[in-house]
Amino acid sequence: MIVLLPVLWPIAAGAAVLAYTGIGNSKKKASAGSPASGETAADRASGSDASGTGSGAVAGSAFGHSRITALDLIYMAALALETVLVIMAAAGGGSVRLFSLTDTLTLGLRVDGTGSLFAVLTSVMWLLTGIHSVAYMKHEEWAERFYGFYLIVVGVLVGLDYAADLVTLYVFYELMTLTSLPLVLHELTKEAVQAGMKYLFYSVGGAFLALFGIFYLANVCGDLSFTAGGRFTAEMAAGAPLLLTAVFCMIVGFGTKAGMFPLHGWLPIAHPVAPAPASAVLSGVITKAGVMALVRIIYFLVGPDVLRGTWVQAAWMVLTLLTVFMGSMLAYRENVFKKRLAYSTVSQVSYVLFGLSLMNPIGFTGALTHVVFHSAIKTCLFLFAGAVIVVTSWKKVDQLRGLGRVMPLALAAYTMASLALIGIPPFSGFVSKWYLATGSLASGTGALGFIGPVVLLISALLTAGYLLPIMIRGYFPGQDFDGKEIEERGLAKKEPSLLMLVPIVILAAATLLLGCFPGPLVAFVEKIAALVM
Amino acid sequence: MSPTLMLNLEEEVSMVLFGVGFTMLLLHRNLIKKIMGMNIMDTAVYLFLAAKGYIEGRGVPIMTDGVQDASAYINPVPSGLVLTGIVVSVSTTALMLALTIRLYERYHSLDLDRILISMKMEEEEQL
Amino acid sequence: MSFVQNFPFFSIIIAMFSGIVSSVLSGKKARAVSITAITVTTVLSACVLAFCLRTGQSYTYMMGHFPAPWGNEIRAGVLEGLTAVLFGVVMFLSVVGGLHYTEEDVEPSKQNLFYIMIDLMLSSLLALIYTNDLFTAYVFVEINTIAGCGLIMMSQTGRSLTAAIRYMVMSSLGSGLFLIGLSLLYDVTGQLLMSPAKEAVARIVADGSYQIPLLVIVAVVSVGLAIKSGLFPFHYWIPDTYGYATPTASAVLSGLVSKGYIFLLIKFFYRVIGTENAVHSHIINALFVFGVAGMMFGSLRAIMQTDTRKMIAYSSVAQIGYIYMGIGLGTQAGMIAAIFHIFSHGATKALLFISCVGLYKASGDRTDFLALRGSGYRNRLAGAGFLIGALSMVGFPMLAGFISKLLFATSAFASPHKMLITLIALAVSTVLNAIYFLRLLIGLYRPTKSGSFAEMEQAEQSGRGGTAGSGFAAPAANPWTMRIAIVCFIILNLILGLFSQPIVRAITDGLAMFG
Amino acid sequence: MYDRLLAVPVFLPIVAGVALLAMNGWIRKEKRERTMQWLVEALVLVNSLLVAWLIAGCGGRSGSLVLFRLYGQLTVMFRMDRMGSFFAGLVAFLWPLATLYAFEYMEHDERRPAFFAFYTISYGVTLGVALAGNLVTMYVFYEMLTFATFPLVMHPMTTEAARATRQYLYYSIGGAAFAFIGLVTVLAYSAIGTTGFVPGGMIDPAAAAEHRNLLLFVYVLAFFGFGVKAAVFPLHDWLPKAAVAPTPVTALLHAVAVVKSGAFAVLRFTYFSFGTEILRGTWAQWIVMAAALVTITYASTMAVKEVHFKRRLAYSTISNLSYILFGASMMSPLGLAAALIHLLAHAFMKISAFFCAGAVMHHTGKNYIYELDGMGYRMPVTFACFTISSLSLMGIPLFAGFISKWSLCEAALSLGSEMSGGAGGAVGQVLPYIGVAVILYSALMTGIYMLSVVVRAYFPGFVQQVKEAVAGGSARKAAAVGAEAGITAAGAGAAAVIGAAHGQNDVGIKKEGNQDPSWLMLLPLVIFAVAIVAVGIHAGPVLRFLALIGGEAG
Repeated sequence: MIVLLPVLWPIAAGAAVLAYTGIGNSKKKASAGSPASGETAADRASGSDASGTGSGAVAGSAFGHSRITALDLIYMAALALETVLVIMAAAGGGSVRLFSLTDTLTLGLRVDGTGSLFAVLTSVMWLLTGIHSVAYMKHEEWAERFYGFYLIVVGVLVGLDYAADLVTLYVFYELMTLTSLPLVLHELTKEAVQAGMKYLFYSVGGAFLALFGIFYLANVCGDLSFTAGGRFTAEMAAGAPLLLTAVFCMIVGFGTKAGMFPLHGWLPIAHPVAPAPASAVLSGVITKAGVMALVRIIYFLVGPDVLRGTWVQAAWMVLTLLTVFMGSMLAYRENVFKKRLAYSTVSQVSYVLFGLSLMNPIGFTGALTHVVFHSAIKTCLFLFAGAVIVVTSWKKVDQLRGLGRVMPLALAAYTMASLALIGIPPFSGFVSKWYLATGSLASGTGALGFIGPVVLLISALLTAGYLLPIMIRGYFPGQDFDGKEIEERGLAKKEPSLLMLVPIVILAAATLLLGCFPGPLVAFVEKIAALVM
Repeated sequence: MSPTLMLNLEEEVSMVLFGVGFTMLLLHRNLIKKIMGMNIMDTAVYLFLAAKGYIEGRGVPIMTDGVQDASAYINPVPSGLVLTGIVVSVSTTALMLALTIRLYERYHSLDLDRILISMKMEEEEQL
Repeated sequence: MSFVQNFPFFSIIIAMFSGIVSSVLSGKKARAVSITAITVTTVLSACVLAFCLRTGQSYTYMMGHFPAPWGNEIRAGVLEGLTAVLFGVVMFLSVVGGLHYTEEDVEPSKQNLFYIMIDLMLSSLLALIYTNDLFTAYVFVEINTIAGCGLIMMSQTGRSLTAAIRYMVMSSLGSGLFLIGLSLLYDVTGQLLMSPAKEAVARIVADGSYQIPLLVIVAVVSVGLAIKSGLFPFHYWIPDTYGYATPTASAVLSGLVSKGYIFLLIKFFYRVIGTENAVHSHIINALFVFGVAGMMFGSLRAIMQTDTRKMIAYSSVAQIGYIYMGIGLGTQAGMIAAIFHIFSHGATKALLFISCVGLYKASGDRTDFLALRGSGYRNRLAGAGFLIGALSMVGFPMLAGFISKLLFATSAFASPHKMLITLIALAVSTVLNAIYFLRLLIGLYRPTKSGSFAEMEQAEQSGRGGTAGSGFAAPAANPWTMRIAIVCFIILNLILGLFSQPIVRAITDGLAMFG
Repeated sequence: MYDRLLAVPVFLPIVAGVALLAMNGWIRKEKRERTMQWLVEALVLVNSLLVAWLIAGCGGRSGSLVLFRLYGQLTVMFRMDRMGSFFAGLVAFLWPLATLYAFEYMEHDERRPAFFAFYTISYGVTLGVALAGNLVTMYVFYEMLTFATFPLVMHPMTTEAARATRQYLYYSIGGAAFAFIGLVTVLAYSAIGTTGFVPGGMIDPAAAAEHRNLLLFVYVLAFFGFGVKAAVFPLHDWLPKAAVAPTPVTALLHAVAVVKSGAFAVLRFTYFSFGTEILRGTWAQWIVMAAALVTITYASTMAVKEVHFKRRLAYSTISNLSYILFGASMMSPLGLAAALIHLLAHAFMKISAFFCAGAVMHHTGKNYIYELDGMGYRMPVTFACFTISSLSLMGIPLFAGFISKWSLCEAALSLGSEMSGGAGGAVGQVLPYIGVAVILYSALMTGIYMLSVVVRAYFPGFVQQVKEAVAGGSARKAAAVGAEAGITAAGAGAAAVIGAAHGQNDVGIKKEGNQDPSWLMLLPLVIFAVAIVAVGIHAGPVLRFLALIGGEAG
């Protein structure tokens, strides 16, 4: 029964926040509501500048974090409780049957190794980003709506991770798309809504493509609950002519959320448009939901032995490598900072998918470890981007000259995270890339097995190409840089508020810590790999 | 073929006449000619019927000198039919002639097509 | 020889006699005489029908006890009795329905002439139904033609005169062919009475002589009667004649006259040639093809019309096509369907013509669609009459049209190779019927462009009292005679629709004893 | 005892409607419209209760009542078997709510008595189609339905309405004419002499064997004949044009009664008259299935293009109806059960969508999608229900739409595997899978054309729009209310209700912009939304009942 709590609690809390804010707002206004939010709203109404949050942000941050409202505290407490519940559920284990849609279709939750790994990762990332979002949301409108939906999405994600069978997973997958939509189009500008619609229709399209596979599997083997190592025996697979096509449809369908090649168009458009904490969560965690779905189908339903060596595996490897290379190439040439990070997400998540497509224990370990490391790193990078926007409202990469003078500590954290992402040894990225490369070589898929590591290395080089220049230009802006603009706006030595800085630093420290002592995490993942393969 | 052709001379003549009458009635535009065609057609039929009643070597079925035996006369039934037919043709012809007069008074022409055209023009004026 | 067996002869003579007598009477009295004549003949026919049903077989009535080659005969059976009754009812209602408007259209001096024509028409129809002798049939065909021409001419408009002359020309063509057919038959069989002629024909067919003359006889007679009843290729005189005569005349002409000739043709097939020989002679297939073509062509032309009277006339061409298709199927079931359609079309078409007159009067005597818009409200009863008539034509369940459509479809299955054509033709022509009838029906119940709907309403209510708001002078209320006629026609239609079972059984028995 | 009462629910509304027509003038003169409306609602309610009681009473044992003998052995007969009671129950449940909705919608219409008269008559006639015991009765009521509903389409009395009516009549009569051929063939070849409905079909096998191709050709003709009312592809054009009629008409007739009786007639004809043995695996089945699939793709693509709100919903109806026909064309018990569940689900989804469209049109006079910016705030409850019905239409789990899509695809795949043995020839092996692909494609299209309305309602294109939409009220509050009432989390039902309750009493919204219609319109909407979620979450019992019908007739 404990499994149900982490799923229901945030959804209920989110719904309560949304319902409460509706009423709360009018009351708050009556009781001399907090000047800041009232004032910023008025200021915005009068403010005429085009960039919307730009000038408003300057005035807001001046107050620092003295304006934490009661709602913010409840919000952070809810997130903390959620993390605790998830960890307890992971420890407690057990399973629960929610309700039965029809006699054959029943929704249920069950705790297992991969499920708890993803759930804990999600809740921790959610907590840190939540803390950051409290400060960030001071400069946005409709913060309460953001908090509400932010809580609901984490509940849905934990539900997805702990799903006992494919139908429950599909239910939570669809709900995740719908509930994360308000996060994407939070600012209600024209391009935000356009991007939101694109995000919605791509994800729904991918989901329906995957649904074809689900229908087919349901027809072939009736009960869709997950069992380690997959339920399909050789002769069952022989009996179903279209099984491989169905699995491929599911790979491409669920791959949409992970930004895999054919249906990745929405990611670089949707992420930058969302507010920074939302895009951090979108890139860092929600893409992992797509990965989770694929792990469940390949390793817990169809079984790797059935797919190993088939055209599906080969096609999948080609697609992932193509995305890895294309993502980093596009990121390299992108000038808008958040768009660059979005392209980097496209390529990094395909690292994970490439690991999964190898279908051997080493590759599997590399993939799961990269899931953990990438979500930590990418969340840190996006939070840093958020902090930069809040403090200096600079969006373009070439504006970021002399950032070292403005926020040296934050930039240091950024450097550690980007080094980890590139895969420099003491940092965590190196561990997962190591397992991925060795897994690919040992996967026995002939030429593709060798091309894999080559593409990974080229992409690592490109990652350095698009992340490090920001650090270099930040600390060493070069001779002709006069820093006039920083003085005028009094930005020198103005670190982002504490609430923003702490999560960034924690995440940067985590990348270093996991890099040095990956032992326990890798052992945990290898135990799952042994179970599954 | 030729011997029987010579034998039924009356039938052939009446058939030819019927064809003439029929086409006259159908194709001619002048109303009077149509009526004449109709009469030709009817007379052709009556010729045919009369010829059917004739038996070689027998007299007219009028009892003049007290002869009672049926074999002396030709078959009277077709003649009876011809009489009724003539009455019918006369009445139809009378009616069509009356109609033609009425049309002539109104449209001053005997040509059926011209009558139709003038009738349509007359109707447009009324609307 | 019970007394009832004289009734067929009596009814013909009464109708003839009343026609002769009313030539000296004034309009009003002539009308009374004619209406009584119609009622009496219908009652007599009903007695004959009852008698035949009771005895269960038909009987022949030799005029003056003269035997076969010379004498003249009348044959009455269940089918003849039923047809006579229904024709009588339709004629009675048409005359009563159109009473008021006949007075308006025809000059006072010529009123009695109109009723003479009606009586002659009645007697010739009854004769065509009952006669068993071919030459008598020819004589009454001619009387029918002359009476019909008289009825057409009665309204003295330019168009009706030209229609009359064209009608006379075509009819005399038809009767000429019929006459030559009779003479050839007399030549070949030596008989003019139908029953002996049948044995003679059977003997001839048995020993295989005279094949070609027989074929010619059947062809000539069929074409002759087809011309007279307005089958497809010879139908161009129908729109003017049916459309522009007085309401009674057009109802009688379209409803009964063409049906009389078809009934004679059926009698000719059954009683003289014998159905198997007729089918064998492939003339039946020709009739079938012309019938189907007529259905399609009639409906298509009707769609193109903008004048209501012409539209309804063209729809008669289509319905006659239905009947000939039924006969053309060549099976017993096909014949039953054809005969039932004779009755149902007769009743429905007469209803349509009579109720249309009410609509014309409510739209300032104009007959095109635009004028009729909204007339359904201005003249409620006429609108309802037209509604029932149109629905029956389209084959709406519970009405006569549906049953005849059902009979045609079930009969189609009896003749395999014609089945598909019949079914498709039925479906397509129902759609075509729907198109032009319902288009008008919608027009009837739409408010005129000029006034909004509310204004239309007062116009209709105030119409009773003073001048109407919406452009058309509100009509004087429907004459009570017309109201009764429309209501009776609707009831007749419903009877044919709902209680068709006894009628169909009567037709089947009639056909069995018809041969 | 129940048998004798079978005819009452059919003829009570018809008689009442005719009486109402007769009193038309009197009612309008004495301004008695109000009382007349409540009288009509009471009558409809009584009739529905009677139907419910009969369904409960008859239960499995299907009593029958012969009304009168039309011709020969063709009798007008009512019978309450499971399938009949299912459709009758659905119609009886929806009609009172639709009448309630029609009260407010037709408030200031000048010809209300005539409208409600024909509205009630078509209720009786639809029940006639549902309870028909044999093919002739169903055909008779099927044809009378056209004539009962065409005055309703004509109601606005504009030239456009007249043109739409004319087209509606021609298509329906044409369809009925071709269906008539089917009726007659069944009569000619029936094993039991009459056209009574026999689960599993009643054409006698001997005749079927020798006239095989003819029977198949006639089946295809009859399918398109009955299919006209179910808006199959080539003959669908009348439905979007009929959107010109007032909303209660388009909602009830063109989303539920008329089109559903078309689909129901096809199901009855296929499974209870013609029988599936003759048709399974034959070229006729593939033609019919292909027609359904073409309609689904065509209509859902057209719906995306359509800008007029109600015409878009009309196109969506066309594509969803062909889901039912696709289920019917599977000729298997699973196919029939799937078709019936979609019939039920679509009825609820579409009628609530149309009612929302009607509410928007009635209160704000907006007909086109691009005018709907920010409507989510003005009419929170209406758009909450609209969101639920569009999510369900898309096939999002936890809603009824998902269940019906699931069972349809399940049936298609089982047919596919069954046909893989080559029984149905090459086409037979491929078509079911294409079918599943088409259903998913059209689900995506439904997502696009429905959610674009929802997103436009709650997240209008630019910020100013929101301000002006709420006319000065604080943007923050209105948006929060709207958003939370709109796209809701897993507890969709709960949030919607909170939103609804909340939307009502929040003083801030009330005076400025809330144009939610009165409870008369909202009650049906909320009931439908709750029904959709209920069936979505727990469809077990409904599916078991339908599987019974499927198994019996399959």
